[in-house]
Amino acid sequence: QTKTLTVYSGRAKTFVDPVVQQFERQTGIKVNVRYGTDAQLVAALREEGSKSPADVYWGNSVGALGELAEEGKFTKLGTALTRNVSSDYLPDDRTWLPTTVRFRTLAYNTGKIKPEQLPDSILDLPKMTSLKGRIGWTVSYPSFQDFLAAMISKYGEATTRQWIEGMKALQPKDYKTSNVGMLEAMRAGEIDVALTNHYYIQRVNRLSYPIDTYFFKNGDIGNLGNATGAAILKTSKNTASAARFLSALVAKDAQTFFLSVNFEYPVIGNILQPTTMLPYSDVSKRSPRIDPTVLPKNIDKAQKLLRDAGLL
Amino acid sequence: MTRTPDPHTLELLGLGKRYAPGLPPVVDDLNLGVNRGELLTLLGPSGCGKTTTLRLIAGLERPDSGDIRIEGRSVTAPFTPPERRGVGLVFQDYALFPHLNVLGNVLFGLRHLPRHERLPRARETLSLVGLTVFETRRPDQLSGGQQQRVALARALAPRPSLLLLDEPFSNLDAQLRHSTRQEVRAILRRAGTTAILVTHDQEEALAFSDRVVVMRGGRVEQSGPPHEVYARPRTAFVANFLGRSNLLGGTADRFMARTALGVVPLMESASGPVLVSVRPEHLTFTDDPQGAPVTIVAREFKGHDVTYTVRLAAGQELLVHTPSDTVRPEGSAARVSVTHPARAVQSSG
Amino acid sequence: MTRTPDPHTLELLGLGKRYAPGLPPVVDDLNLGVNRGELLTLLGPSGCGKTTTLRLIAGLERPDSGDIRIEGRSVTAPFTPPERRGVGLVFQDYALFPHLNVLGNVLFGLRHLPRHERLPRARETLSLVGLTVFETRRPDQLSGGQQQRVALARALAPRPSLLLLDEPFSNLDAQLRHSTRQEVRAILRRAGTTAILVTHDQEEALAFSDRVVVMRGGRVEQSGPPHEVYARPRTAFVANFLGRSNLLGGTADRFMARTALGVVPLMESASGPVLVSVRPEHLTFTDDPQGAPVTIVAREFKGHDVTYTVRLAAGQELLVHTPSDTVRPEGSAARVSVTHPARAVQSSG
Amino acid sequence: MNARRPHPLLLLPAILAVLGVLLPLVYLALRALGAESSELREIVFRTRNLELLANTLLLTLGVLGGTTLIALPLAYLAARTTLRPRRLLTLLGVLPLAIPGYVGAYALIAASGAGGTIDALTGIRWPGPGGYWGALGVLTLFTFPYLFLNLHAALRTQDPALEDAARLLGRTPWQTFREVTLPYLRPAWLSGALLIALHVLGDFSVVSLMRYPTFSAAIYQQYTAAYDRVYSAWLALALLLVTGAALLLEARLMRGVRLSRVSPGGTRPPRTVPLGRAAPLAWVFLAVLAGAALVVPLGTIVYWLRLETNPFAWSALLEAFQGALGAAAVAAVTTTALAFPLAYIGSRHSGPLARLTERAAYLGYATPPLAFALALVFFTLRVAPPLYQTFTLLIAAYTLHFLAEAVGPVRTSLLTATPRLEEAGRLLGLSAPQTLRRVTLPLVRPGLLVSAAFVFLSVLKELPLTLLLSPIGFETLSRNVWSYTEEAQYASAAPYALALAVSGALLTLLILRREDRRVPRPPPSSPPAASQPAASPPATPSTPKDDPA
Ligand SMILES: Nc1ncnc2c1ncn2[C@@H]1O[C@H](COP(=O)(O)OP(=O)(O)OP(=O)(O)O)[C@@H](O)[C@H]1O
Ligand SMILES: Nc1ncnc2c1ncn2[C@@H]1O[C@H](COP(=O)(O)OP(=O)(O)OP(=O)(O)O)[C@@H](O)[C@H]1O
Ligand SMILES: [Mg+2]
Ligand SMILES: [Mg+2]
Repeated sequence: QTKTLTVYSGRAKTFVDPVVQQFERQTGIKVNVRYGTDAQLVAALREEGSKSPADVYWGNSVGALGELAEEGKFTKLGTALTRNVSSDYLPDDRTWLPTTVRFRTLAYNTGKIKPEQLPDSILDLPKMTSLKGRIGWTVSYPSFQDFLAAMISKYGEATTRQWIEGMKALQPKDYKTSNVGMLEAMRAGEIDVALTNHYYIQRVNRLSYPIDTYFFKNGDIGNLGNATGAAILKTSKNTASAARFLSALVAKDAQTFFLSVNFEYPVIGNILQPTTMLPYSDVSKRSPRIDPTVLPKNIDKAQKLLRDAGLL
Repeated sequence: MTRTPDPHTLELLGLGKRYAPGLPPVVDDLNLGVNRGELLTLLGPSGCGKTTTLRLIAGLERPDSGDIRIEGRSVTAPFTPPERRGVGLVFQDYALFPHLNVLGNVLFGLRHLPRHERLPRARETLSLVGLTVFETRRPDQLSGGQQQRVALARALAPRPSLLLLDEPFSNLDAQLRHSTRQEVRAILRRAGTTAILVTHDQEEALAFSDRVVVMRGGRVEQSGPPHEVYARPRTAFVANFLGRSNLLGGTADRFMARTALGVVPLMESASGPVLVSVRPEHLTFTDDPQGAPVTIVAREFKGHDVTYTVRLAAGQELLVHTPSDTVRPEGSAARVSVTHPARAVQSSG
Repeated sequence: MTRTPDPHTLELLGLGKRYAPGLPPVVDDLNLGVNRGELLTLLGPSGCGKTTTLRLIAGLERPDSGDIRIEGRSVTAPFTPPERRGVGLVFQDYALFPHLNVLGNVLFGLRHLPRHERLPRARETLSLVGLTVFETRRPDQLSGGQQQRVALARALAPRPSLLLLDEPFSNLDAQLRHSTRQEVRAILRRAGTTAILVTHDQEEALAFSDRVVVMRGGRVEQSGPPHEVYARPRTAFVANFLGRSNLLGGTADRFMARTALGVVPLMESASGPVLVSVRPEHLTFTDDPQGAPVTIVAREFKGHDVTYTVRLAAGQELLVHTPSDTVRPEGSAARVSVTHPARAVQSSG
Repeated sequence: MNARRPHPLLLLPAILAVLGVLLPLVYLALRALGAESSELREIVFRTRNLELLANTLLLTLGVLGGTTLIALPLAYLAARTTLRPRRLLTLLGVLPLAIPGYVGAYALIAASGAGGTIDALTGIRWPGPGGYWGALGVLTLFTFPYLFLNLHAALRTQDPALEDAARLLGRTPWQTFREVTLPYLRPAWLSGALLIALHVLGDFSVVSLMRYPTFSAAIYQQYTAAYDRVYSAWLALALLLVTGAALLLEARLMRGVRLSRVSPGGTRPPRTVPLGRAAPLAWVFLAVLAGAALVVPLGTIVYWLRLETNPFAWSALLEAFQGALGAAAVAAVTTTALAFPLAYIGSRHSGPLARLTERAAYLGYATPPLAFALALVFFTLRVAPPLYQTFTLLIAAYTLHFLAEAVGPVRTSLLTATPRLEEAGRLLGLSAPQTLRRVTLPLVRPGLLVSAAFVFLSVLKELPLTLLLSPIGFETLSRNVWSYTEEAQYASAAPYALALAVSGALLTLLILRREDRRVPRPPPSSPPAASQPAASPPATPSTPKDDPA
């Protein structure tokens, strides 16, 4: 029985390290973490194949988790682990465990835009010709593509294509993968609204940028909720420790921590929230229900649409 | 052969230069005037400051003190940059452009010519130094002597009004050296170019120039027409440097001096202790028992004559220059006598 | 002065080398044997392949054909790298290490000596070339002649058994050149070193060596003891190259030849059309109306003698070498006569 | 001496390096051949890629122009003028390389516009950089040191006699510069320019932040989004093709370059010229450059520190600092050591094989680092699993990947050092390896220093290789900088970014100290015996030999 655990983390060190340290203190199990982006780690896991030293994969996006799950790299999780976790984002096959939830949203410059001026649905965003040239988005960012994939599964490819074309006519500025860069641009006055994840706005608010969050109407695809998650790899020789680690991630301490440093919503109940954020119960209603397992399949289609539109 | 003393084309006035504050001066209160069209040779031992002097004239170094005048105008204050002094220089180390071929090197200095004259001029100069066929070679594909000739051609081609030549023939064989020297001399004469030649070859110095200047330790030791400096060296240094004189200490009494060689006739009257300079060619082997007894130490065959090194009984070694007719083996005894009156010289400058 | 023919220390057998496939060969079927302790001089016009030959011997170039044997063993097949040939070389362009000072350069080759012998040896060699005070200077802080002396000292210090000297004195003044040459020669003799000297100075060649080899176009033209090659050149090329001979076409009849200069006595009997080589020092000005009438074209003062260029009525120019007693102005008329029997030579090799 | 075959001492490492560099190509080919879908054709062979390529080329040319305009005057000022203090100039010429491009881009973005640092501090709203000019500007500012160091080293070793000769043949200083100095700088420029070109060709972070679409950014985004190794393998191969073209072009331009001195005697150190009336102009240039490349980004980073008052984890910083410095230092040494044989073979031996050997290094550099890392993962786990995720593997990866950065400067110094000197070494009884050590290496030392500096700074900034191949728990500065800035945690990123800059500064000072040793020493006022020559280490036993211990 080895006393060390190897975690591949697509999540940044700030969110991971304190949790890991506490886990080590509590259990005496040494945790080695390899940091990277989801894409890098997915590629590495594929190249490593059966020789991978990794026990746990902790991903930053449903897309990455879905890819790996589909390849059968994860073990099925026991109910002891999944019991307390909100079922909204738990995949049916229970191959991975959601750890936090974030929502798509619209950021706007409070100095330039009143929330009343903004549309109820993201589907109506293309109609806002007054925003021409003032919209920012991140076409290459995984969460954005997850959102398009969700739109495809809910409204079909034609509607999605139409939406993309409509948006394109408004000449949005593409910040590629950098949400931070996009919000900086909003601060500098380059753009006035931006499609982003909710926590980025919370973060730059700490720098007192004049930026606020706008949620579309309840159930709108523009408010899509999206999980991060962790899984135990089949190559793991230490599944017991891995399971302990996963359960620590959804324990109250860790969940509170995620919320406080990253403004991400917890996947378990009874966690206090900062006043700047809507309560989870509230936001979770805003997001439509989409089965996380269908997303990965639609991502390819989303990318094809983007390519067809000349955006990728 | 010196020109009438019209205003000097080039004047060096009290020139001084040291390479670094701690070091002794390399050029030290140097005074020199050069006339228009004059061919002047700078002679002096290795390291005496010849190259430095040329570099000062060319504007590649700035003097620490003194002034340089070209055509009567000072070029040191305000400092005239090299390209506006109208001076050409054959570098002692060639300084060929490695990125240009032979023709390119020679053409480099011809931009002031109308375009259609450049190539003919470059070719003509190259043929003068016998390098026409190497036109397209790069400098690193040439032999040492060929490189030196390119350097010469490059400096010659623009026909500067003042040409400085720093040992420009040192890597040429005797024949080529002779013919090139004569051709260069003819060109310079024809164009009325003023030139300063640095050479270590005293024959060359004497044959090339209107005037020789002997330098020593950064100063002018003696200057004058070749035959005069040769025949009447002012100091022992000059006597010895130019044509390797035999210097003997002695006591003079009017036209005679008593030396280790016996009594030597003098060219000019002197008295008291003197240093007597006897040219090797003014000594000869003799059968006369009056001759000073010597031992043959070494024999250097030089083609049309032989230089013997002989040792006097007193230990001093002398050079004797004779036609190469008889062979005297090393170690044998002989007698030598003086054939020409000798000169009494200053012991040092 | 040649040694007894013991096995050659160095042998070049049918050596051939070209720098690039398209170019003509630079060394072409060169054959040469050098005896142990022999001092040999390589003479030849600029670009004839002297440097290349030395580089082949040193192992810096590989021959295209032929063989090189050192102490009887081939060093070309298998190729012996330079450092294992026991050969020293004074580069024509010095190749001093810029990152080392003067002492460091000389010490560089002394690693085979016990540590405590190195510094004394380096200092001793430096003092031989008169550079002791410059020990700590870097090469770029020296004059041209000083750099050359460092190069010489560096090659000399390790006492290689075969020393190649590529124009090692070309930038030294006459005096220093003479003394350095003699000291180097003495050292080589004392150590029994075999040496090959390349020089453009024929006086030096004749004075330094046991044997001279005249090269032309990558081949040996003539080889032999200095006085013999000088006195009995086999070809017009050698006659002319060594001591600038006057070559006159003529018709021989036993010991006489009829030439533009009149009837010239010959050293050896010949008949029919010949090329006659008359040394400049074997011509003299004469008042004898039998002398050939000439016009003085140019006068080169050389210290102890003068070389006149004179033109015969037929147009041919001749050199006349006389003591510098009388001055004949350029343009004046005179008569010359032959004082020594001349040699009939092959018109070309 | 044109020995036909390189010495085994050089040949073996060279072959090793070439093989190592070719591994990723094999890997990419393996992956690319694993493709089957028609979608692939759609991605790889679409017209948009041509547009992207055109964009990339346009940007590359622009950056080459921009960096030249900055680096050449700066190198000239530092190497050839009396402008002082010279250390400051060199610092300005090297330090920007210590700032990762994306950090520089972030900092410039954060500094400009309403509410930016400049606005907050001075009330001036400087327009934010973006698009072609933004990408060009940022890439120029943070890559020009590649040219600067190359040119600087070359300018300091040029034989002043050549410029003297040109002046005497009637050229003004400016004409002399154009006709003699510039041709001399060609190999130095080419080696710097090639690095910059490859850098721009492969950059995705700066262009993404500047929202300028380029080919490599597209590859990267494709990858990030699709998790598909096959697409990216194809696209990486396409990128390599472009790089190959750049390499061919450079090889053509290098052909027939002759720099080494053909004259007898030693080269003097180049002369320095007084600036005179141009001095104020030079100072303005320096001030603007320093402002854009150092003051604004570093100032912004310092300003970030202010944002949060969290007690900072100094121990973590120290650990990262040590990890980064250690790896960078080791990699700098190994890479330079391996680059030397390649450069030596490339410049001293003729023939296509020699040239290919040297060029191969650039392929390693041109391979996208992620692909490079994955290739090593792939091969190590198959061939030598125990090596996986060890320090050794990491250093090997750095070495192979950054080989190209080290080859150029060494090659340039080799071109300027005449082979005659090596021949002299051999004739003085040194074997080929000894000659290398005692003659060639000292001669090319300026080039070696520059090479080591490049690799050192690049390793400090490197991400993908470090992330995938480092031993677990290995901390570096760059990873922290990157992950914190990505998450907009500027205050946490700032100390790490500053630590990068400090490392750069330390390194620069180190280079300067070494370089200053080349400056002519004052004349020997001390007795000769006091200053021992380098060649004879004085036999001064520090401890008695008969020590009974
Ligand atoms: N690298 C090279 N490439 C092509 N030709 C060369 C090269 N080096 C020398 N040569 C040619 O080879 C010939 C012989 O050169 P070498 O240097 O041996 O002459 P040398 O007899 O030493 O002449 P010098 O007295 O001028 O030094 C010359 O014509 C020269 O141009
Ligand atoms: N850069 C330098 N730094 C210090 N000293 C130097 C420098 N250059 C030359 N010297 C010294 O200055 C003196 C004169 O040098 P210069 O080159 O003028 O001599 P030269 O008369 O041309 O000698 P040569 O006949 O050997 O070429 C020499 O003693 C030399 O060592
Ligand atoms: Mg000189
Ligand atoms: Mg030669």
